[in-house]
Amino acid sequence: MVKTDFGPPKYLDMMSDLCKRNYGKWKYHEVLDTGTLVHVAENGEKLYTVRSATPRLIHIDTLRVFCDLADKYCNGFFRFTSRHSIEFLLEDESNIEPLKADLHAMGYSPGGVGNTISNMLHTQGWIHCHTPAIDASGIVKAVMDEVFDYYTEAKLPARLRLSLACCLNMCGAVHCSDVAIVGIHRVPPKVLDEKVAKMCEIPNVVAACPTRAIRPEPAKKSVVINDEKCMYCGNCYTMCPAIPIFDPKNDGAAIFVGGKVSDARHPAMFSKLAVPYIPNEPPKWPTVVKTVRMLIDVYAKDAKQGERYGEWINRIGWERFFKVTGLPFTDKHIDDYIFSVPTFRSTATFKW
Amino acid sequence: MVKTDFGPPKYLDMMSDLCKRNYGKWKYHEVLDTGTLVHVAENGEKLYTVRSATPRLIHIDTLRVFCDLADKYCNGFFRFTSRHSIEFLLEDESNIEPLKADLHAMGYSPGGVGNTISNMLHTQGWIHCHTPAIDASGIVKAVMDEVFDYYTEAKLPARLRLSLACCLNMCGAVHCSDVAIVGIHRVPPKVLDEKVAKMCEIPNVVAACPTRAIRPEPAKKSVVINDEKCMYCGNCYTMCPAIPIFDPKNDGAAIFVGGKVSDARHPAMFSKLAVPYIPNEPPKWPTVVKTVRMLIDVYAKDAKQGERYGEWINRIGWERFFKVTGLPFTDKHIDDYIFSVPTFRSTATFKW
Amino acid sequence: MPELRKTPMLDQLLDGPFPSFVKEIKKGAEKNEACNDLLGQLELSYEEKITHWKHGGIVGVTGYGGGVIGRYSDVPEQFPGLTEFHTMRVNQPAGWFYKTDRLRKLLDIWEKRGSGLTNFHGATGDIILLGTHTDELQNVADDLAHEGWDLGGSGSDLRTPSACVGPGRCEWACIDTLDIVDTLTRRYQNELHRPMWPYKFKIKISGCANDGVAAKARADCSIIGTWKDNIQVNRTEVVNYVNGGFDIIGQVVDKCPTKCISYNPVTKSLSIDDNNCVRCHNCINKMPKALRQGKINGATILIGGHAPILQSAFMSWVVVPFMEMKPPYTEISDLLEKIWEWWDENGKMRERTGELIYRLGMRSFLKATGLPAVPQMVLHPRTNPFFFWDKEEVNQ
Amino acid sequence: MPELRKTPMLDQLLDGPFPSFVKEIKKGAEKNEACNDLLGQLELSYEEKITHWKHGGIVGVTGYGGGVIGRYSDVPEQFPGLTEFHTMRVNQPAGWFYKTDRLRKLLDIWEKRGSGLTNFHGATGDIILLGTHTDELQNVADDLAHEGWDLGGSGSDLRTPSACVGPGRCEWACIDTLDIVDTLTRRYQNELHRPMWPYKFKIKISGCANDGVAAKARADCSIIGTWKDNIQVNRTEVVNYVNGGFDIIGQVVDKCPTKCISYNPVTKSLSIDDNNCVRCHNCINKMPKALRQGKINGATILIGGHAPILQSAFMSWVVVPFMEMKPPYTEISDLLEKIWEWWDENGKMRERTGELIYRLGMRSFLKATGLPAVPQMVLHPRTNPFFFWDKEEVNQ
Ligand code: SRM
Ligand code: SRM
Ligand code: SRM
Ligand code: SRM
Ligand code: SF4
Ligand code: SF4
Ligand code: SF4
Ligand code: SF4
Ligand code: SF4
Ligand code: SF4
Ligand code: SF4
Ligand code: SF4
Repeated sequence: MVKTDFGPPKYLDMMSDLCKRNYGKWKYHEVLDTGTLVHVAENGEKLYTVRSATPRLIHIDTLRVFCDLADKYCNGFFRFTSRHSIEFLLEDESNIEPLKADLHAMGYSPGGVGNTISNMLHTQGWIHCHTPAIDASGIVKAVMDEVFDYYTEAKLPARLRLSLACCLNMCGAVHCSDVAIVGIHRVPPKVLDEKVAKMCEIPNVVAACPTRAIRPEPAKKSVVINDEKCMYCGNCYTMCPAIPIFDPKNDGAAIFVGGKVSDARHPAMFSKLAVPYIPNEPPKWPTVVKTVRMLIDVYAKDAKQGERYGEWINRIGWERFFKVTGLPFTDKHIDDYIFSVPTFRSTATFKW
Repeated sequence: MVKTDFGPPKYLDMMSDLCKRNYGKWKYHEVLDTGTLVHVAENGEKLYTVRSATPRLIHIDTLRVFCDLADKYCNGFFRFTSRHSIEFLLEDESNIEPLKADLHAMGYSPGGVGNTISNMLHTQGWIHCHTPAIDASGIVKAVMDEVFDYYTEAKLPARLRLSLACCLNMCGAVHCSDVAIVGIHRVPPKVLDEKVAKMCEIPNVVAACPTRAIRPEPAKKSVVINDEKCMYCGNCYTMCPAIPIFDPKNDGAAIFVGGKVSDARHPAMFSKLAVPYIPNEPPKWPTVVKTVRMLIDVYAKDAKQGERYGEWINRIGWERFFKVTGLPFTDKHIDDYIFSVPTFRSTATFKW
Repeated sequence: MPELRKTPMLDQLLDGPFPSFVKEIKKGAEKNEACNDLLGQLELSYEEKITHWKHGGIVGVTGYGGGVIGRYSDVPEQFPGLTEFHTMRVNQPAGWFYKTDRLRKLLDIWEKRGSGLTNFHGATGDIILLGTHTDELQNVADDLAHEGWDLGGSGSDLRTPSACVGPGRCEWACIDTLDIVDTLTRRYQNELHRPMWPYKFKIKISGCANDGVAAKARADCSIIGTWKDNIQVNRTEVVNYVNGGFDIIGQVVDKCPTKCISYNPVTKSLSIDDNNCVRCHNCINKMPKALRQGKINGATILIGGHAPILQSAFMSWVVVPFMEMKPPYTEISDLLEKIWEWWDENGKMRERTGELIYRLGMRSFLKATGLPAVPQMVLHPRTNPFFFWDKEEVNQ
Repeated sequence: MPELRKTPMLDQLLDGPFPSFVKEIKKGAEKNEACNDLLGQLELSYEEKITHWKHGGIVGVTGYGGGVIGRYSDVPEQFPGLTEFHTMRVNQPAGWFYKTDRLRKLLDIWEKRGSGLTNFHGATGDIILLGTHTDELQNVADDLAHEGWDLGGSGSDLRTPSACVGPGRCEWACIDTLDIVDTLTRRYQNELHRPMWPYKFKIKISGCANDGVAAKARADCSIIGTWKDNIQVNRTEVVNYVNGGFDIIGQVVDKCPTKCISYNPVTKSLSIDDNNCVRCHNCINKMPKALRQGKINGATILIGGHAPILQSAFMSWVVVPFMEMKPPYTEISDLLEKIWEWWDENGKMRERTGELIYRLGMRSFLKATGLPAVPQMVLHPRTNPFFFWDKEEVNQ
């Protein structure tokens, strides 16, 4: 019998002696450049970190190369970050440049530290999920190629967190990102009556719909969807594979902006809808890419030092945001879900 | 046949020549004292206003005395305000003091102008309504007697709007007042089955309940209330007199604070729950009165010049509000109705 | 006339600096039996801590569906004068201006045909005539009509619109609140007097963002005066304020919500970045002689306000950021009529306009009214991804 | 080994400065048929703009209810290597720290038994092993177990908890994020590996208000480090910052949300009114050498976060303003267990903890957990008057 329930490897077994020695005894850090940090411990010891974004979808051979580099420069220790960057942990300052050179040689550029765009959070997309409205990795690659200068150079007013989720399930913290791309559907799912009868629990399907758009159709042992009430969340499809919601002609991406999770200065905020829809344009999604670039450029130019994306918009106002970005404001931008009313402007104060 | 639908008297017929002449041509005003304003027109003409709170419930003989005073000092013109104060409109400055003396003699003190408590908005209560949980006029009288100094003396940081509604229907703008008293019930209504069967439309009664606490009881041609789900709004009683909700042992007043309707500085705000319940204590409601006095005194002492009640709390934080007032914070204060979630503190930032 | 009722509890509310409503009822009780009974019933309510009024049966006046609130005592044996004690709502003159001779006529009628008790005014704005018999209702209405006083609203109709004093006595009225309220009231007499909607509808008009009639909080349609151009600064008066010891930094500069005012203490000059001003009115409030609103005036139209029943209180929200308000006020009328039509068609019983918008979405409201979506309508765009697409918007 | 699939569209994503995922799949395709088919199917998705994955049937590993996501191609005829292409979730070490020798073992197993493709890491935090056959699942799990790697969560269970790097490499960790996540993960192996709840439950732990693991946004239970006493100011370092040209007014004083920092430019000294500090962490972020957190450390516990399905995204909200976080972390465990019990009893299928609280009210949650109501739980008290009273609270 194989053992079960023994848990993950102990983190201390994965840490260098220097890290263990100074565990919980770090004193301060300094940003050396957009790819390098140094942490100084109470006892004066220093730990250098070289960070690089990764595509997250990594082949084991690439991971082995990372291991080789860690063996060469870091006594065999490295880590990943909460945003899927890799961090090499060096004790010897003189190893920094050689490591960076090796990384560059394999196509990885250090970056993402300080007031930059760090690695772009994302999800499975067409690589592995059954519910996406857009791909994940392809859009991320196209976007990151375009905004790469913001990843390597510290020319933003504050850090900017980009992310992508390929459907409304929003795997990842996409709903609280500075700029987020979300896959959306735009037409109600199709009910395949015969398959529903065979594969699905009608009561569960009916209960799954948040807008009560689904009612049972007992005659067919299936369900009927009231198209007027459906807002294409795909939740019925999650419950019942016989109600596919895909539509290549209509699926695409929405863009949300202004979220954050840190409480620094302003408490964490949700991202808000900026662009309701951009069609899928594989392989390089030029419209999404252009829009994201524009959204970042405008912010980089207009925000004050230290202002995150949402803090900038709070200061100038959403009226102005739509003006300076040139994006159209539509009925889609006005909330009509459960918590809508508190988002309405119950004051005669606003900018023209 | 009597004429109908001819509308109210024309306002211009109710205005003095001076007012008509300067209609829309006022230049500025000055507050002369807490009971007196002067408005200066473009052409230099001046209109003096002497304001006094009224109990609003007024006998025609009192109104006739007002008419006499207006004839004596104002060429027969006066007005009421949106808060049921009376305003005498004088052209001759030398009439101000004699008018004030006459008002004092009849028990009316000028006040309510500038940074004071103006007249207290209120409703019918036990005088004329069929749904009140508390009286209106009696509490208003007791409260205004207690805080009268704030009405005649300008010793508040900003204006303070007091109001009262005798049930959750909240006739008046009670839900956006600096300090508001609201009549509440605390036990579910009783269903008088026989009367329901006779007097009420069951579907309407069922539909009236916002929390779906009511279901039909076809056997009795009546309804049943799920006590767990009832939050005592009284809406079913409004629809059906056979479901009385009164309970002298449990009815009483809640106090809300921090609302405003002007957009000056901070947009209009709803009032928020400060005290969930104080029992009815006629004739002078000492606990309500003491609590309101305390709420005002604390604000008067702690707020900065120019800060309305809600602006003061926004600055110090609700954590501090409950500390400085000594009021207990309870589960009642935490919203659990439709728009609750956005009122929860989704940030680790707060004061101890 | 029998003796005055004994009211030991109420009598405790006779003294004190604030004018006493008990004194007012007693004035009435001396000559009117119903008032005397009201004293008695109120004293009973004070003893028992409960109301003694019953649900009203429907009573009214010929040709009118609203304007009267039926009211019956539940202890008529004890207080026969209150067996029937209905309220009549009388439409006030715009801005609550009165000329004594006109008002005296109304008082005389009420002396003759009612309790003599009134509310000046009701919370909606009407003159409230408090308490008369069913068989006097028509007489009161007829007598009032004779003197030029018409009834207000009640039931599922347009309620008596009201407005702040505006140009009648305020330098800050960006719109002619009194003319607007008067015009709309006259235009919608049928809607006011004959209930025909899912529920009540209220209109309130304030001349500026100070919102002196609390329109945003308690009207389905709130009309708030504002301006489009720049605040007018009188430099001399600024200097006068400062020299007079006014705390211009603390009360004006620091309080500006968009921080768009700057003040130079050396030159004692104040300047406003009007482009970022949201017209909150604070700076003008604080320095009325030095600052004046712009000259291109109009109104912001907000929709949806009402008290907490059923879905929580709503404050009205922006649907038209700027509307010119010139007689004959066609644009606002067009909008109101479109709203009423849509609400009438889609509203459930006792569903206020704001609640219908909540249920069907602004999208549906905008389509019905033909208004364009603009960012001024929201504090921020939606945070959820659950938005709808029309059939015409998607690829078939 | 057949030729590499032709992928003209995907090939356009090979160049450019950002590392290419296509290159990674191609690496795999050279030695693994499934990877080659993945290239092909992805190219097909790019052509047709649609996914080609089907809903998973339930697959798994003996003794475990979660940890595997079943996945099947809907065009297996074209891409036989993808007929079954399941994902395995492997529990990462706390803080995502790796020693190369341990990691290489895992990579070798995945080379032998899977596609060789991975995610380092999944959005929840697991190591994701991307794609293997049904009949390899048990083998992978066994081999992993042999090398000390256990599975993560999936389905209606506790998901793999995660934490920021914390004391491992950050001076701002107010709590031992790594020890906490490790302890809780080991303690709740049964909850992690055997789905038994109404829906998923996530725990995320950040050492300070910067929330480096985005806990508030994406965990049902978010644990955020904080302190109770005063920020420690190093006066010399303050002077160094200022002398170095740091904009202390613009970046620190003006940005303090409660305006509780003051700076004296003459003495170059900074002082903090800690009584009004809300511990947002900005000033410390900006001057890490000069300012340090207080010394009385613990955590704020927030509950309810999740993504938009079904009722909109929730961010977790405060339920315990301050909890000491000392091993063995009994207090947080007690709380978690009470929450799970209540949720398990009351939650509907696919109802997250936050949604249940929304439906039943904080009142009900507080009663179940025994936590006291405190003002720190809300941004402001309720605005509506619709609150409930327990039977015991009212007069019978
Ligand atoms: C390594 C990592 C923690 C981990 O466990 O993996 C980390 C590490 C550090 N963070 Fe972070 N943060 C990390 C994710 C985050 C996240 C989560 C996220 O991005 O999804 C946040 C919240 C972001 C948000 O609000 O949306 C986060 C918000 C911050 C902040 C607050 C930023 C702000 O002003 O809003 C700081 C403080 C600062 O930079 O001034 C900070 C500061 C830091 C410091 C300086 C802390 C320290 O003293 O070591 C570290 C280096 C920062 C840098 O990159 O310049 N870290 N940090 C994460 C790196 C992710 C990456 O690959 O880029
Ligand atoms: C007479 C009246 C209008 C009417 O049509 O009847 C009126 C008249 C004036 N108001 Fe008002 N307001 C009147 C109700 C209101 C209301 C509505 C209410 O109280 O229900 C508000 C909104 C209150 C709120 O926000 O809750 C209101 C908010 C203001 C403000 C903004 C106050 C603030 O800073 O929030 C000002 C400006 C100021 O005082 O600085 C103002 C200023 C003024 C000025 C100075 C306007 C002027 O230049 O004539 C008038 C004298 C004010 C005074 O009393 O000091 N008036 N004013 C109302 C008097 C009611 C009463 O009996 O007290
Ligand atoms: C008389 C008056 C109170 C007063 O003492 O001034 C009043 C009295 C009543 N109101 Fe009101 N409302 C009065 C102004 C208001 C206001 C304020 C306003 O209009 O500016 C509101 C809040 C704004 C709003 O409309 O939402 C108001 C919100 C309500 C509501 C709750 C509506 C809601 O959507 O939440 C009800 C309940 C109902 O309609 O069934 C209500 C119902 C009632 C009824 C008819 C009771 C009922 O359930 O049938 C009361 C009759 C009392 C009586 O016997 O005279 N009354 N009511 C006010 C009308 C006087 C007038 O015409 O001038
Ligand atoms: C693999 C992963 C995305 C990734 O590429 O990293 C993922 C993939 C899926 N998620 Fe997720 N979620 C993943 C992290 C998240 C996160 C982020 C987190 O955990 O920090 C969220 C947001 C936080 C939250 O839990 O709310 C998330 C919110 C969802 C939801 C919506 C839940 C909600 O309450 O709104 C669903 C829908 C559902 O459960 O039916 C979902 C469902 C799914 C399913 C199982 C699709 C489904 O409907 O059955 C996806 C399987 C894809 C596949 O074939 O591999 N996934 N999912 C992440 C797990 C990797 C890991 O274990 O490390
Ligand atoms: S966001 Fe949606 S499509 Fe993308 S991985 Fe998550 S569940 Fe799948
Ligand atoms: S997609 Fe969502 S809204 Fe539409 S029917 Fe399915 S569950 Fe309901
Ligand atoms: S608040 Fe309630 S009890 Fe008071 S008058 Fe209005 S409806 Fe009647
Ligand atoms: S009082 Fe309100 S909540 Fe209670 S049963 Fe009646 S309508 Fe429903
Ligand atoms: S709302 Fe404005 S215009 Fe009307 S009275 Fe008040 S200050 Fe004057
Ligand atoms: S009106 Fe308000 S926003 Fe405009 S300048 Fe004055 S204070 Fe600032
Ligand atoms: S959340 Fe705080 S403690 Fe954790 S890594 Fe980020 S800055 Fe450090
Ligand atoms: S932690 Fe935040 S609130 Fe506290 S002093 Fe620093 S900036 Fe101000």
